[in-house]
Amino acid sequence: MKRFTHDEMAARVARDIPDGAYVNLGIGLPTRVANHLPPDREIVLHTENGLLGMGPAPATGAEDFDLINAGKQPVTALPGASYFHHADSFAMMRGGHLDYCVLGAFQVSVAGDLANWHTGASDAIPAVGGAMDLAIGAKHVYVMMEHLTKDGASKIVARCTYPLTGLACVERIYTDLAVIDVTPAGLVAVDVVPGLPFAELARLTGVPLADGSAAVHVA
Amino acid sequence: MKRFTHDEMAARVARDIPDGAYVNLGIGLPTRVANHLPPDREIVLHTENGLLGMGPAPATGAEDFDLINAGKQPVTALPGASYFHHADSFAMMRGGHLDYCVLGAFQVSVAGDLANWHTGASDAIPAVGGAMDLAIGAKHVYVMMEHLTKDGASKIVARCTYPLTGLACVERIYTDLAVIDVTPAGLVAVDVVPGLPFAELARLTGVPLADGSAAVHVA
Amino acid sequence: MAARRRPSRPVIDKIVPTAAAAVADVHDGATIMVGGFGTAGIPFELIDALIATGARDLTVVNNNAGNADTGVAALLKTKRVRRIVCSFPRQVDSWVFDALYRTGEIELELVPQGNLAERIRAAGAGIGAFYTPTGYGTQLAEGKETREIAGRRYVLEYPIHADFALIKAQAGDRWGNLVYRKTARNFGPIMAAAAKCTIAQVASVVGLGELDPEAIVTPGIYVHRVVAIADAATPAVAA
Amino acid sequence: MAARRRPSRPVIDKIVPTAAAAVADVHDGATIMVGGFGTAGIPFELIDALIATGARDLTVVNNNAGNADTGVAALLKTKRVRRIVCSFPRQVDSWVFDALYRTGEIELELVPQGNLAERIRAAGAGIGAFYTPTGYGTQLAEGKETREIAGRRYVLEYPIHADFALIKAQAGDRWGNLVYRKTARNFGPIMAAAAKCTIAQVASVVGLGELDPEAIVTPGIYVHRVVAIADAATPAVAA
Repeated sequence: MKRFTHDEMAARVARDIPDGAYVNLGIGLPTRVANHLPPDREIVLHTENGLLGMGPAPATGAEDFDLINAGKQPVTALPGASYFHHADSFAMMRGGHLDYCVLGAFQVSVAGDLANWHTGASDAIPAVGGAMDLAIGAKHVYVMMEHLTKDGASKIVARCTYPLTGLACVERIYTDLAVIDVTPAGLVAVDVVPGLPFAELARLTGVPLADGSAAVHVA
Repeated sequence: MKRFTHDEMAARVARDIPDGAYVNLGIGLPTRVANHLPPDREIVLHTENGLLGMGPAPATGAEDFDLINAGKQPVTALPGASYFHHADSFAMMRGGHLDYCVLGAFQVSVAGDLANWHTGASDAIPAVGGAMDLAIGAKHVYVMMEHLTKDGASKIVARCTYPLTGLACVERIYTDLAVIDVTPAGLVAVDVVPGLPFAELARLTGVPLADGSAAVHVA
Repeated sequence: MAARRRPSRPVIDKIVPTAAAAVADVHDGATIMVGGFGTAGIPFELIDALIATGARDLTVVNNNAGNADTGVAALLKTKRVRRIVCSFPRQVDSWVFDALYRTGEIELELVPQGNLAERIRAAGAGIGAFYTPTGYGTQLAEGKETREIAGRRYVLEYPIHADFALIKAQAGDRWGNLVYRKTARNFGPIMAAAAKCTIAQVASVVGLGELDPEAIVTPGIYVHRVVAIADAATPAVAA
Repeated sequence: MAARRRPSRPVIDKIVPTAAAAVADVHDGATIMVGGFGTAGIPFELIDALIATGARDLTVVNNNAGNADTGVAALLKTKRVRRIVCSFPRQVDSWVFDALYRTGEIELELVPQGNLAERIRAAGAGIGAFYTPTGYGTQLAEGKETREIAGRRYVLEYPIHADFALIKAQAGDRWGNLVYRKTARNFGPIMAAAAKCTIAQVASVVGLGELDPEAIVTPGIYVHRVVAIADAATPAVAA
């Protein structure tokens, strides 16, 4: 079965974010979206640890570990960037000022509930970071994740079995198989990886899923 | 009857504020305390409108109306001063970081309740400003006021009849007749204007008042 | 090569040409925060432009209620302000407000200054409500929910949101980043974050990257329109 | 004449000579906030001095729970930390914490990062408690009071106070004014305001008046001791 690569997923997310947007990219897969934001567009990246206007990674040897992103990787600051402390940074998130955030996930429910901070395993060390703040803070919350677990189970579920990050917060899910909108009427697949019949996607997903890809392709 | 002048009252307050203290001086009479802080002492003045390290009034002609105090009078900024916005300024007050504030008052009760923002007159336009924040915020709240109203009534009362600014917040009262501490055991006059017998002060004050001036004079 | 990577046109450009253009869409019934304390930080030119729009039935949030016949006072004088939320309306030259208040032509919500600042800050920070010790036991807390926490008594206060914030800053860039001047900073930064649309008049527009990122007070995310108003000196104010 | 008005000696001087002197009075059972996010802003030298005091039964508040074997991890390794309050203890090199946690030798209070920041800010700002939307409906809000306000659901959270804050800044003066460096600012300013005694290590001590009053991030009122630690470069950190 063909799948969208991580870079294809990231490129698609990047294409869906409008010019001028203020965006936070979560740790892991979402970080890759930054590589696909074309230089002729101005999209302002926020990092929870106190920087708006984050630029790309520095050249090797030019790293400054006082200038890092949420994943503790060295970054740069663009002209127009500003620094602020943690309460101000999370006020920016919680106050609904960011247009988009893109998060990784373990599970997303049909209601848009998000589980991405804890597997619930009894021996796991829990760590939440800023995930819960982003989940409830940004105007649009997008998720990027594999469609299926390694065991082939759908990560899109009727009800999350992993501990929740936020309730009814996810608006759109980008997976290696499809792009799926969470709507009041239920999940709608707006794009499917070429070669995968919608019926097969629906079977793999295992929860009610409407086919919205035709409408999108026409538009 | 001899009375302490406003300048004598202000000088006494200034003498009672220790070196290195962070201090807010309220509008009106308390502002005069600044004139009595000797230049060989460092006391850091806060003004609610976003300045720590306020200096004296500028020379005539050098006024900058972007650099004013809470009373909207032009001031200066000392080396070491810093500016901040209103939420930060009042966080500094409410958070208990100021050592002293000195406020004017209409009435102070034996319990240390303060009334200084509104006469309660039906035709008066109410205005509170930062008085309530200062009353509850500073570690030590001092009041400077005339002892008696123009009609000869005591402004130190069993219970405030004017609308309250804060409950049980005043620690010490400087008047033109005496310096009075508000203690859990009641009011104690720690200083009386020369020539005024304590009994006469107590009569004019009209609420229970202990004579603590001897102890202070010994100390 | 660096030149080739530069955008052919800046896609984020919040600079608008005139104060009139900046406030053109203020609607009747809007809640408008106005920065400033006394005259410091009052966006006089934006207020004049707002008056010219004719918008009415407004709610104004400002620390004071206008001085003399300019600024907020000039706006009140039009009788298009239904309600004002402030901490200190009574000043020696607040005759415009005084007259409207005495004749019942304006509603007043009087808020202790620190609660006013914190309620504005809460709106921008997504806080639903907070317990403040300020005002407990006073007339200004009457009817409000209270609670004792760790032996201290508090009043529950709610955020103040606005449709528009009109503020004044010293310099701004096309991303909307702002720095202020001395005590004219006052309410600007918190109002910027509390309004759906924040309009800043600045003494000068500077190039992107010219403001020190360590010293930017209001990050551009909070500012929607920036208009350059040179020579906007702050007038003296009666106490 | 100006010279005659200058104080004969500076009466406010918060500069202390060594990290050891700065932390000498940390007592057993103290709650200690430690600035930093990853390694940026971690006051390594102050932590080393704290370890040398032998103080035990500590509660530590930090965003993480230590990296590798230095900083907060080195402190945890002494087993003198009873409890840690943080948002993100699990990192690839957090083996010291991991081992203590798995053997039950340390208590963990896990707090969403924004609630952690806001609770610290509330302590410094005198707020008794606040309603936050973050964490509502999740395991981290279990047992906490909730409320619906204007159609949105919130959790009630309380301030986090500390006895000491150990933070790192770029420059400071004898009044305790501080500026920070890039994203090493993070928790420094809010922790400074939340602790009874705030100790800042700075890369350089500058003369009073050398810091731009418009750009000072932490006013000196929040800082009690300043110690110069030159050459305190921030090490790389594993993600």
